[in-house]
Amino acid sequence: MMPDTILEAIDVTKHFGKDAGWPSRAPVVQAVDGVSLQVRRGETLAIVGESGCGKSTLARLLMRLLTPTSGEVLFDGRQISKSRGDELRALRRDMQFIFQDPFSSLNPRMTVARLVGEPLEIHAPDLSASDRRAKVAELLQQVGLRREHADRYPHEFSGGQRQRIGIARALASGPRLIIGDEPVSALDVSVQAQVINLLGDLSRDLGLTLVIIAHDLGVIRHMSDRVAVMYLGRIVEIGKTEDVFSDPKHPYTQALLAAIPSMNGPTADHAATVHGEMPSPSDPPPGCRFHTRCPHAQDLCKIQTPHLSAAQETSHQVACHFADALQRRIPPSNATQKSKTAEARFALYRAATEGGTIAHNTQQDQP
Amino acid sequence: MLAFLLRRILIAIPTIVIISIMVFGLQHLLPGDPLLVLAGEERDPAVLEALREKYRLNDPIPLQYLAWVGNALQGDLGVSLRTNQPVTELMAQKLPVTIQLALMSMIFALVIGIPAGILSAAKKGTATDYVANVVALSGLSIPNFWLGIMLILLVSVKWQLLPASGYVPPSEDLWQSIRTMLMPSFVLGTALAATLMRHTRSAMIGVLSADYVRTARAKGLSERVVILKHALRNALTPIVTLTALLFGELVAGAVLTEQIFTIPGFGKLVVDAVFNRDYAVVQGIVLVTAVGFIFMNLFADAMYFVLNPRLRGQ
Amino acid sequence: KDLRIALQSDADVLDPDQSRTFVGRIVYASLCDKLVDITPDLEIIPQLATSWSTSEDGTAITMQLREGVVFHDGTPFNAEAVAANIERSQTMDESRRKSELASITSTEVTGDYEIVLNLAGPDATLMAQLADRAGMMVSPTAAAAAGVDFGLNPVCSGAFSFSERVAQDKIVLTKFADYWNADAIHFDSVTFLPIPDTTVRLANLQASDIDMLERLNATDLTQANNDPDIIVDSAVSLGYQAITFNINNGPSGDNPWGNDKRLRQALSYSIDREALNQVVFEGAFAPGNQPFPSTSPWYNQSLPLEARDVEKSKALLAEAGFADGLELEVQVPNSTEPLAVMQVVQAMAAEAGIDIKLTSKEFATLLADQSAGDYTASQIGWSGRVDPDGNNHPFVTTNGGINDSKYSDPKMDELMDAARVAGSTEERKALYDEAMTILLDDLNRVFLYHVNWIWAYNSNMKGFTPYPDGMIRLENVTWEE
Amino acid sequence: MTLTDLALRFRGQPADVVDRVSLAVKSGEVLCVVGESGCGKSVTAMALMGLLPQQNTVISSGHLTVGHTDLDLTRESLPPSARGNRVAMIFQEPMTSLNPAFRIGNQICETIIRHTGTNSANARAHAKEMLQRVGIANPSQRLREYPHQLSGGMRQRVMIAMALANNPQVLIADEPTTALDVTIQAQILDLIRDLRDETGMSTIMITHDLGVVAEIADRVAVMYAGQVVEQGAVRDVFDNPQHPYTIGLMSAMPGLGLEGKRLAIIPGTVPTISNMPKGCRFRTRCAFATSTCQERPKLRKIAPHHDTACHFAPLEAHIEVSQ
Amino acid sequence: MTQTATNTTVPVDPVLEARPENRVWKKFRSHKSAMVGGALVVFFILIALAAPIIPIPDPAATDWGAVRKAPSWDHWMGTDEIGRDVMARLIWGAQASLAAGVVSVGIAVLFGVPLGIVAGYFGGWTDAVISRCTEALLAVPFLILAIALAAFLGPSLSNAMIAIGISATPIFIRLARGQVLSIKEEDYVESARAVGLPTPKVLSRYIFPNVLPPILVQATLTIATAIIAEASLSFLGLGQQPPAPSWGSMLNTAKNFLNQAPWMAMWPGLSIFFVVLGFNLLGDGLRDALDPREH
Ligand SMILES: Nc1ncnc2c1ncn2[C@@H]1O[C@H](COP(=O)(O)OP(=O)(O)OP(=O)(O)O)[C@@H](O)[C@H]1O
Ligand SMILES: Nc1ncnc2c1ncn2[C@@H]1O[C@H](COP(=O)(O)OP(=O)(O)OP(=O)(O)O)[C@@H](O)[C@H]1O
Ligand SMILES: [Mg+2]
Ligand SMILES: [Mg+2]
Repeated sequence: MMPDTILEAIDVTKHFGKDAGWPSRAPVVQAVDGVSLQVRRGETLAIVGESGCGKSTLARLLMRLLTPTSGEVLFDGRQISKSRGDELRALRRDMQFIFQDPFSSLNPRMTVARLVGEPLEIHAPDLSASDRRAKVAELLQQVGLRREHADRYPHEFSGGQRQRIGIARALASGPRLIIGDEPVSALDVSVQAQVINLLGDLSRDLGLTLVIIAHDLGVIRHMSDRVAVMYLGRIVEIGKTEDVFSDPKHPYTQALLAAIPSMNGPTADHAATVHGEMPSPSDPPPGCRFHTRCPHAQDLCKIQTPHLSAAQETSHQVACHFADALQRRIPPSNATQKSKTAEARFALYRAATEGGTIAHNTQQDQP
Repeated sequence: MLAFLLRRILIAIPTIVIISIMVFGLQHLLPGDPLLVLAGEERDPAVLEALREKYRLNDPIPLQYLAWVGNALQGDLGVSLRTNQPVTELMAQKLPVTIQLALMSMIFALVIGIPAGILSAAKKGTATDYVANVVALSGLSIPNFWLGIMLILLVSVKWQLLPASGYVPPSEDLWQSIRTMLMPSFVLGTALAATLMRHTRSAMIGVLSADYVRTARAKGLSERVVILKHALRNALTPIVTLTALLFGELVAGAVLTEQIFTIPGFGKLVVDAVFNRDYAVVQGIVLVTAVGFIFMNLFADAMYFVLNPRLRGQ
Repeated sequence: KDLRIALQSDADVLDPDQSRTFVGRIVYASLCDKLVDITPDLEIIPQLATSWSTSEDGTAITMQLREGVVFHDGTPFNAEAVAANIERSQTMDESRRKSELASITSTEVTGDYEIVLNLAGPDATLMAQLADRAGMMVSPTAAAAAGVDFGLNPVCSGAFSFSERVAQDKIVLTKFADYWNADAIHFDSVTFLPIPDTTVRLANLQASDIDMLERLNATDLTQANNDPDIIVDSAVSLGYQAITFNINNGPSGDNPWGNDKRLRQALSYSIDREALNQVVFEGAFAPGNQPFPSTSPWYNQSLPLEARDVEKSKALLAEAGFADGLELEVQVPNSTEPLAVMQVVQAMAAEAGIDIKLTSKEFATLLADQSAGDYTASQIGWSGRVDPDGNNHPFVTTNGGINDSKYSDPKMDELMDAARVAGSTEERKALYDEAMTILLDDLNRVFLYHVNWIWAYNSNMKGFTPYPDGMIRLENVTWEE
Repeated sequence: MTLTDLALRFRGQPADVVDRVSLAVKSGEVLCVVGESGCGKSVTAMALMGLLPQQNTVISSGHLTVGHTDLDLTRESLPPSARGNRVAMIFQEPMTSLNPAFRIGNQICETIIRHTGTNSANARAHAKEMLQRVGIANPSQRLREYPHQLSGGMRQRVMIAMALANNPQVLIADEPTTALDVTIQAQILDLIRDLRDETGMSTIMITHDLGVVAEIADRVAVMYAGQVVEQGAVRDVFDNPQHPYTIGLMSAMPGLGLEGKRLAIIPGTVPTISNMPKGCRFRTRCAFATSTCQERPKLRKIAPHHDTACHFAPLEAHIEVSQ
Repeated sequence: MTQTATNTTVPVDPVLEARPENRVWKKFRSHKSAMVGGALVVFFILIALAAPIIPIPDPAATDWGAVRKAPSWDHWMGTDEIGRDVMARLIWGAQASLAAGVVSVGIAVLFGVPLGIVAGYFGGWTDAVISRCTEALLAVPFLILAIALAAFLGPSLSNAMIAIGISATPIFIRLARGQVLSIKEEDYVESARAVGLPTPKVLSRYIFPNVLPPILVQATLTIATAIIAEASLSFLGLGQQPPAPSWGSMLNTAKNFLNQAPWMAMWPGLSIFFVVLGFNLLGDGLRDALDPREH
């Protein structure tokens, strides 16, 4: 294990519905199937994939909110997949979770002060009530809310503000690692930007490790240091964000990137997008799980499961039998071509929103 | 679906066992010695002893229970202490009555409840909706026994329109049979109609705001088709399920109404049996109605499956 | 014409030997003939027995039986049948008639239509017993075949034969063509319908859904009388309603009310029975202070109903050491009439300083508690027997079967036993008169009133005779449209 | 199709949810409407279709022209005979927009029979053809299936087939791909594009993804809080965004705005309907706002195919920012 | 003209919506029928509470001279079968009837909700046992169960309350269990676990308060049912003991005098009707007001 690894998953598997038993015939859902990955201290790792591919399940396994069917999760080198009691409490202090839906993840009947104060109450029981209040106020300020907000209820806030409350709550216990399950997907672009900035600031200022789940590739590219691509319960590619985006090796990653609508007008290369849809995780295809949609699938893919292998340098791994043999596609250029005018406007806008002094030109004031 | 039903039946078995224990235990906890009532005014001790022996009331209760269960499994629920009639026979006599009453009440309930529910959902927030709701709630709020008495007073005594009570089997005189059942089934039906109306209404309101109803409108279908085809078909599932459950309740739930209209159904039988400490009858009826209720539940679940294409395939 | 009669409740098993309900007896009146019958004045008259004589020592009764009588199944009625019947009543495990016929030691068939009943000793009450269920003759063949289940399909020799029963719904009897007295019967069938609610019963009569009802509510009398299509008839019953005290029945009997008769007398004085009757029954019933109504030949006229005397009541309480009054818990069946009665009594007694607490119980529980001695006082009645013995002996003798008071007085035992064997009516009357003096002093039962049987029927029905036993006898009753 | 000056509010609300919105789409053209959640996109679309609940909607002005039909929306709405016929609509949620109780075939045939009066055999044949056209394999079997047996992408295709069954002149698509994965989204966008090329229908597509706009639109209208703040040919708007809101929206998109670790943001949140600012509704969040903005800016031409509703457009000409 | 605007980090939305309590109240208030229902209930509660201080005759005082007298100036609602003032009895009877409703539902809630929460949250065997028993109880018709229990316990008002309470318990077990099953899947409950909150606190802070609103609604509706049930039991003589009045026992007596004294049945009948209607309307209003979907 590399010394700077804070969280590691070794061959983690989660199958739902195993224990239902006869005569129920609910199929077993292979939500996560043999996933291994390492999260390094201080980095931001993104997990990306289509809906239902097991991202949330993986995140919950890493958090020990779910018990894996098999495999192990190690936090700071300690086995956590079976921990309970005090051990689990300690773990909860070091590792926190941010939920996707800011509307449903806050108890509607608790004030912000209680919501944010709760982790303190558990993890710092010695704190006096007034100290706790002070700490809550501090946390609120940290996420861009005001201390007066402490006495309000979640529904009194907008989506972005609620997500901030969720973040403040996650920060309260002073964790070293935060896992976010689509922390910005439910937010509008303008608000999403606020939260992304906040998460970025926090990870930088507090030295937090972040595991972010998202399906918006733009967001991921912006936020993360490394990215793992999941398909049907397995990781198919993992590597530095830049490497994955500029040189996707797995046909699925390539398809995913090709499918992002381009800001430069209609995508020329429609053929690159895959056809059909992800098979059901309760009945996954044998062999390489992507072979049903893969344009390059060969007979081997239907039989043998490819494993993550180091491709070139260790930091970029891919699970494809033919990753090297594949004709390297020119990765879709995601660099958006922007007009000069637009660039200028953006600069002006950013300057204005970031505290610049604005002078209105009086002569032309009347339109 | 078969697997599902099988599972439900398996789950029902412990429930039925619990019911049988409960029914048996409760019955034996009841104060009052049935034999004192049975022995006649003179309460001859010799008679008491003979009867006690005959009905095995001297055995320990668990033994009595086992004997009862053993016989029950063979379809023998014992004989009424009061009339010596076999309980199964008694119930066979009452069942058609009860079912006729339940059916007629259900018809009242359905004919009133569902259209009213649809109407008030379609006109949500209007005076129609408001009135329908208050009327429905009134139906729920009037005690059945009071309404029954008032109806007898008015319809039978004052206007002499319908017979005040009694029961005529349909095989004997269909028209008279319906006439005698009219008031009691109306009394029972109003409360059910209220329940049905309110469930129909809320199911319809839920369904009317569903995306697929919007789709149906976007297709240019007329409001009538939208409501009666697209919305109602989906609202129907909970309604049918509810109807099955209500029917199950009706079979044994008409206690006071049967009492007042002197309808010889299950409800009357069981209340009289409780008061007369007619053990075998109480046990038999409660067991049978409870099992019936469980099967109505099962039936409701099955209906749910049948009506739900989403589940049907499984 | 099918005669439809509404009963207050459903009859129990239709086997005269097993049956115990009052309404059951009403059904038998049409279904099963008895050896003897009574007149409205309680005289014993022939029915299936045409005549009878008692031996000098009173230990044998010889009966001549009616000839040409057949049971509904065609079995001929004869002395053998009577013997079989008596044996059945005495020996069947489930028989409720054992004690009623206890005095018969054996029977002798002395001819086709003559039978001798041998008795253990003189029994003045026996003939009256034979005028009721104990004297009902069932078909011996049918009884032997059906055993305990005879009641499911009873076969007797009465005016009507059993055709159908739906529990709690109806009992249908059809005219028996071979009935010995068929000419007196004018209905093709009788249907008995249990309709427990009195209001509904009357409503049914008014709506002509039924032709006759028994036990009309006293408070409905005015209404029924005002209806030109309805005729009301009544007869004072043989029974009584009383408050029974626990004198010595288990530990609960050891309380002031059980120990001191003055308290019981005080209660009796505090009650205005006339007012009670007026308030609860609109004056339709008969106030009472003895086990028989004042109209009965057995009534002790020298002990008339005394007027209410609150002062005396208070004085008695004070004498007993309860000048400030005391509490009395009375259990009462949870139905309307007893509750109303007891609430009125409660209000009356309160004026004398007696604080009555009512505990209403379901009848089954009340009875069990009463017989177990788990009570202080209990409001309960007795439907009454033709013979005065039935209203007294079991209640007041030390070993009386239903002496729930556990009242015991040697003198009383002696008087009661003597009255059983006494030869003449006058002799018996004297014994009972004496017993009454003791009874009304000890007051293990405080008598309140006597029910009036009230029948209401369609005015088309003619020739109905009210009997104090509350039965409906259909001989010579006709229907005229 | 042309919509002019649509203004509507819901009963009991103090301000118009849709405030004088005008949209126009020529035949064969794709118009995209973008804007944040709650800005009135769907309400506008529903108003076009005449699908808003009548009891609690007050339309105070608005005029709709579809082909040769003129409608005064304050008094009338699109008649049912035109819905699903000349104007068709598809919705965001393919999972719930099909009636779970009826077979696919039934649901498609229903709209065909409703508007063409043909017999069911013909309708079935036509339905099959439509399914083929939207790229569903094995159409005759699919017709017999229930919605739950289809995947999301497949259902959205069925919705499209249903919408296109009667050759509408205008297709209104309310976020047709938001609920779908990117790979499926790409397939659906392809499909819409192909169908538009084939049939020449006009399309109004509602979305909040600027990527989708760039991918498919000819023209774009940017809405904010019930008002159209900018509208024009897609390249014009993207290359030369005029309204501060458009600029903010674009620069807040990761990878679109200025490079750098921090994204530009639009401060604050959308005002709720109960405290809608007067004049320019964006002024509470606009860094450049002055008292001038209390007056409502008109949508005015900036370039031949480009309108904006900002007093200060073009920004450079009016405003200087110094650090 | 030059104007300066500086923007610090993140401006805050100044607008505050009402607090949930206020909003619930507001929504409730706008619900006309619920207000009518609430008013009815409050009216009857006030009357019941004020019974000792209202100048009415003793409800047990009999008057032989005024038996079953029609409503008059002396007796506004007439007198009953032994000359007691019907109005006085009605007012005192309100205590019994309301108490029967409230207490029995209280019993049902007290037993049902914890059992339901435990069954729903822990699942497994606990759930299986509780659920089977609940089903068994549910399968026995409500009134029959109540009658049997009341007969077992002996007729009295408090026993009737217990009997009704026990009979109504399974409804609450079921409701609470179902509610917990859905609530425990909510993100905020998972968030509590993620934060490391111990199970008892999760139950008391997260599950219980969120189970409560539907329970509250069900409780008001069940109070309505319980009042009728008490009346039914009293009607069968298993409820309030004489001479203390309850509406049900008044009706039980009155049914024998329908022809001669219809007022005896009319007033308690109407009272039951109105108070039950009140609770039903109230429950309905609460349901709407507490329904998070419409927020
Ligand atoms: N508790 C559960 N029981 C049974 N199946 C489950 C459960 N949780 C998740 N699944 C199934 O596991 C699979 C993976 O789910 P998961 O939520 O991890 O996907 P996801 O990648 O997070 O998807 P999304 O992007 O939609 O959030 C899905 O098919 C889902 O239906
Ligand atoms: N029937 C209605 N009654 C009252 N308000 C409504 C109704 N329908 C929509 N609204 C409100 O109107 C506003 C505009 O809603 P609309 O659905 O048009 O937004 P949208 O732009 O489509 O957002 P999204 O991107 O989330 O779909 C919202 O504030 C919404 O709450
Ligand atoms: Mg997820
Ligand atoms: Mg929308």
